[in-house]
Amino acid sequence: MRYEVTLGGRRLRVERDPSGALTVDDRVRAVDATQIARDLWTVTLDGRSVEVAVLTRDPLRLWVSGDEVAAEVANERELALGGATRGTGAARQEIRAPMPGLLKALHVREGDRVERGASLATLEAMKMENELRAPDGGTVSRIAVAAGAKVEGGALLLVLTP
Amino acid sequence: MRYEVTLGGRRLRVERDPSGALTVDDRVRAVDATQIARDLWTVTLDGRSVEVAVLTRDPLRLWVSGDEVAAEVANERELALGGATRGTGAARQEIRAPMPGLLKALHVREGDRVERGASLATLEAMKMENELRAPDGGTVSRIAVAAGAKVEGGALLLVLTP
Amino acid sequence: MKRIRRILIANRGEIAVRIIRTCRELGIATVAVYSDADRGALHVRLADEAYPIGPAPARESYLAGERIVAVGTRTGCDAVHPGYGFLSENADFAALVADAGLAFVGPPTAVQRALGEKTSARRLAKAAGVAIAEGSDALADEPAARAAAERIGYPVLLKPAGGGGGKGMRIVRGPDELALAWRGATGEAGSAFGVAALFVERYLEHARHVEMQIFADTHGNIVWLGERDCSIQRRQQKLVEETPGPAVSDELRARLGASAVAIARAAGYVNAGTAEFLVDQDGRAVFLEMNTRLQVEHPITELATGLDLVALQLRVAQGEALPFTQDAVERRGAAIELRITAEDPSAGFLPSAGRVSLFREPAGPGVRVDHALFAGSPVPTEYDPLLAKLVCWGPTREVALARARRAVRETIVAGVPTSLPFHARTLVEPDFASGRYDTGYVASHWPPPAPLELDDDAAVAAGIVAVLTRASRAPAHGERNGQSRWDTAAREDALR
Amino acid sequence: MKRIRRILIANRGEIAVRIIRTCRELGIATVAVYSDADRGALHVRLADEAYPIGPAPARESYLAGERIVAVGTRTGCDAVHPGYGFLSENADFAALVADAGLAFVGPPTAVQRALGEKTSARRLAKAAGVAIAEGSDALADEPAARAAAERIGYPVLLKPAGGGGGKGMRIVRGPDELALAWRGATGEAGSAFGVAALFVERYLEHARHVEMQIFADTHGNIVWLGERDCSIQRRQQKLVEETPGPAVSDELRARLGASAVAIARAAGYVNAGTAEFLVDQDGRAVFLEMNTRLQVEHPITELATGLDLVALQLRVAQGEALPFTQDAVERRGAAIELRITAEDPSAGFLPSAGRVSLFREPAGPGVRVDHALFAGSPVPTEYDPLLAKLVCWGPTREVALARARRAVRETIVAGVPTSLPFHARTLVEPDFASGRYDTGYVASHWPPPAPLELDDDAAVAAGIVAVLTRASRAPAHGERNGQSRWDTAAREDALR
Repeated sequence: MRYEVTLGGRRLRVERDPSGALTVDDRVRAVDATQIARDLWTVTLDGRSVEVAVLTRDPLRLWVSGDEVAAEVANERELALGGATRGTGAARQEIRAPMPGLLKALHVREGDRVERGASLATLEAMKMENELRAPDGGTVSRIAVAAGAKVEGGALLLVLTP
Repeated sequence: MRYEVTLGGRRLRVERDPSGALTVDDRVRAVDATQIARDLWTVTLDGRSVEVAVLTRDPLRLWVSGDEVAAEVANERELALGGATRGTGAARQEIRAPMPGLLKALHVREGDRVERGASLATLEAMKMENELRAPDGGTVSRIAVAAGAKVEGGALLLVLTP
Repeated sequence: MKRIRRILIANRGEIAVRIIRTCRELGIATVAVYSDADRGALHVRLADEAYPIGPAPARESYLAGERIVAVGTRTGCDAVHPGYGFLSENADFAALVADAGLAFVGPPTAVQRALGEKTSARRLAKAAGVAIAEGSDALADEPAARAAAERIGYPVLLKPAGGGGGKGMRIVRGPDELALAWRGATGEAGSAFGVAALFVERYLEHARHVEMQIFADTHGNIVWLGERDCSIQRRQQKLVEETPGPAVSDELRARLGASAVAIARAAGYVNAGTAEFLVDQDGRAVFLEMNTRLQVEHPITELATGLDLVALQLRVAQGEALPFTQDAVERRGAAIELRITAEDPSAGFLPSAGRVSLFREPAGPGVRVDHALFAGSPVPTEYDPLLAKLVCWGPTREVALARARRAVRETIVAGVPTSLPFHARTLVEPDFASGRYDTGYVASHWPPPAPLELDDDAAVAAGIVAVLTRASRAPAHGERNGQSRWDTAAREDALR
Repeated sequence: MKRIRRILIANRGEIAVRIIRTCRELGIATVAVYSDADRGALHVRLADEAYPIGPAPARESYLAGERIVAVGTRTGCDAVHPGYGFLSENADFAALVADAGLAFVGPPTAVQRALGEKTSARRLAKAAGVAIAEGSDALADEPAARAAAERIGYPVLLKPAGGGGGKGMRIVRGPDELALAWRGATGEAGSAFGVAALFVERYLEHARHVEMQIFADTHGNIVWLGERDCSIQRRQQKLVEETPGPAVSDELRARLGASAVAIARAAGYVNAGTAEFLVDQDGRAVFLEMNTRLQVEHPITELATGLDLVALQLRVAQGEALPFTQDAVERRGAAIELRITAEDPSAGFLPSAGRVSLFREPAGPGVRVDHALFAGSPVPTEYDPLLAKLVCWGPTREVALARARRAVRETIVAGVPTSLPFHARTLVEPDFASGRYDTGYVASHWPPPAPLELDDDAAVAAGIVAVLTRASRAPAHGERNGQSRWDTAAREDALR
């Protein structure tokens, strides 16, 4: 099985053959991964030990060397399809409510073109007004919820396409 | 189902009827027990919250109010049999190796009468010599291992009968 | 006043735990209260007794003053500690407590009223000879705000006259921003404090937020214990605090101390209080407001002075005189507090909610962590996003920062996004590290220009865990090499 | 000497973690080593790099000096920190390190040899004008021991001349006990230190074990940092240490400090060292031995002085002068350390092994925990049973003890029996609480005469959990009311 992992701005090709041998970026590595607790691993690479924690799963964020890094994984099939499902950049972006709250305002309409960082909506939660911003530039292809609605955490609010 | 629980020197009768109602020492109690983690519970009694941890299971030791207490539980059937299996006091006592080690010396022979606290054997483990003492007075009815033997943790060493 | 033997703690989270600790050390029995969202919470389990007070929304539980006082009365408490936030600066609650015959751990109701309304606090400070920021009284409507802003000159800060903690504030940079800001601030102030009144104040662009801790007893003794620089903020919410302030000279410290004591004396103050000041680049200080309660960041003052501020609060509340004079207050070394909040710094500090799946506490020399976390603890949406406070002490600022860096590196909070990545990056950022910062710091320095650089082995290890995590199978504890994970992942991927 | 940039830590457990912390604060890269039993250990994960050195038995891993030095050389380390125990007082290891061109964080090999052999250390102290306990030189055989014991008068202490940490010692109360003690002590000394030599020393029945921390640099500066009373011991193993010593006057402290410095000066000492004394009821002190390494209980001295002793060790090891003089050493307040060991106080402190299933750390004001524990961490049989050190500071002994009591109450270590119940009871025992204790304390006060009294609600709650735990079903996280547990228990019980 072959995977491509994007970590922050960096890409790794991870390959594991049926014998269990592991190749990273075409180099065979002696790897020993031990799970310490539910979201905590220690990975030994050629004798050197590195600790990795899984901070969140969706989106996938990892903790390594005392800091956080966003990760994306694509398998062979997804790579063949151009990485659409676990997109590597120019994919469709679903904007979801990060937590339950009240959608106070929508600042865009369907068809609007927005820049990366543009404010899309205001969600009131935890007694604060929170601006939801565009993670990347795109066109608002769909608005799923009306302003004034109460939304659950994870609810789809709108969709951006490149 | 009816249980008798011995906690240190204290006894409680705990009864639960099929409806789920709980009676302790003939008094109905409003109980809400929530498991916080694998060995940690919080029990609410008539609105008051008490934390209980399970320190070890065999023998059963609990942590409550910041200290440790030994517990024994007997169910209806065991009570009817005189509490033999999860003995409440004057039962047969199996002396087992608390950890792997070398049985350096046995200080008693079969048939010896010993007082509570008497030294029965010396187990060398963790680089220390550890005296195994009689948890209660009794007669050495069986010796299962010879001095000089390597023993596993939990291995039966000898048996005391009242 | 009589000795406190049993106390009700009208709060939750890390501050309730903090107060329980000192009470236990003093032999005072503790009664906790909890909402339905907090049934398994740490403060519930550490208190001697704990009773439910209502559903998750604060208005029906931690803000339900009458219910809380009823628990205190029913369980034979002789005092109430309000912590910070919630009802801690609510004079009506303090009156309710006093009417029930319980001691309120905080200033008298009249003092709360005089200082809690900010325009009144400003007048009081001015009368005591303390400089205040140019500003207005409470404003009737938007046109009045517009007139006041024109008089003072933009940018101005639109602030709620009631409440505290930075909620509902708006920076207004010009006339065209006023209408939107007025509507937003009115709404937030109303929903957060039940009081919608606003006023405007001159906004200083490059100022530091420096506050001074004071303590007053019922015998007329007032002392100051040192300052805290709280300039590292976003949306007027503090993220980092330190003492001594990197830009505070001995002269300025003494001046702030004297000003804070003057205001406290003029107000007839009793118990712990914090006077907040803005200090400009030339060291000129103007008084902003008085927080009439324990401050979130009080532990850095405790580490520097060796005092237990909660113990002092309880002594003062039972009528004892302060056990030391101003001359005996010794400050040693430097201390820094990092607020670990359930907010996502990579998404504009958006609050997050969920469940903490893993919490590894840092420890060792000079490290203190005040928290109410455990693996499995829920992060409810209803309350403040503060999860834990990482507080580090060192004989010098350099050592305190070095300890904070290594402590942050040891800390893991998984399950919800937290402010930890902000702290990891900020602690090594040159302007912060050298103490050159003001309240504009976060806006000008976050997000950082360059992404995190992973070394090769770290990247490979993270990549492998990323692939293993992709498998949906429940994790097995202690599993080696993730053998079955690889197989599961391969199987699942083959099926897609 | 050159600056240390990368260091190998030749130890495991809490002390390896402790050393990693300071190194990280100083910007020194850390290389850990681990046995097969410690693959997932905390020191392995916190270090910058970690390499395996062999199977679980210490002789094949943490005592395998050549393997350890080989890792240090291969990974480009410029120094080795030995921690305590294992190879920390092994002069051959120190020589091996030096021969490989690495700095050894500790005294020079010659000093280790002179002070490591206890009869030689006694001669050195006597020559420096310090009183020593009446005793013998190294003994050839049992008859020689018998003759020495007769000369000194029973009771005597039979002690290994090599090694430390109280292992292999025997109290001999009369001639009939000598033969058994000789055999036992010879065996233990041989297996623990590889050196079977013994000597005898007068045994003082009602004495306190008081030790003095000293520090010496390569420039001839030597300071003392204060004493620690370590009288709470069982089998010559310390359980509790505190500073200041409850029975140590300013005069005695200065005297112990001067004696310790005199011995260090006579020995040409460099780096951290601890001189151990016995102090009788009249304040007479006799020197016992010098520990030429960091002490387990060093954190209480750190809390009292504000110093980081590991940082000082590293500075001295790279040739720096001590950054302060004796006059500048300030001690503030009181500190106490409780050793949480995997030993069962209800079974004569029998060591336990297994896996820690739950660890709840205490926290808050004045509390520091040095440990290498996590939920799931194995407790191997191969090593010292020390799991964690709970260290509390307060402005007075009363406050430090109050904090220790509440911190113990917060702490949960489940999975293996630990010494925590001993600490919980001892901290409230009147003789301990008032500071009236000596090395006979544990023997005369443990087990306590009365069993633990549970209040009614605590007993009922414990009883309910006892029944629920009886059910063998794997526990479900977050399950409410244990509903399915009751059902499982009932079903299983019906089947028995």
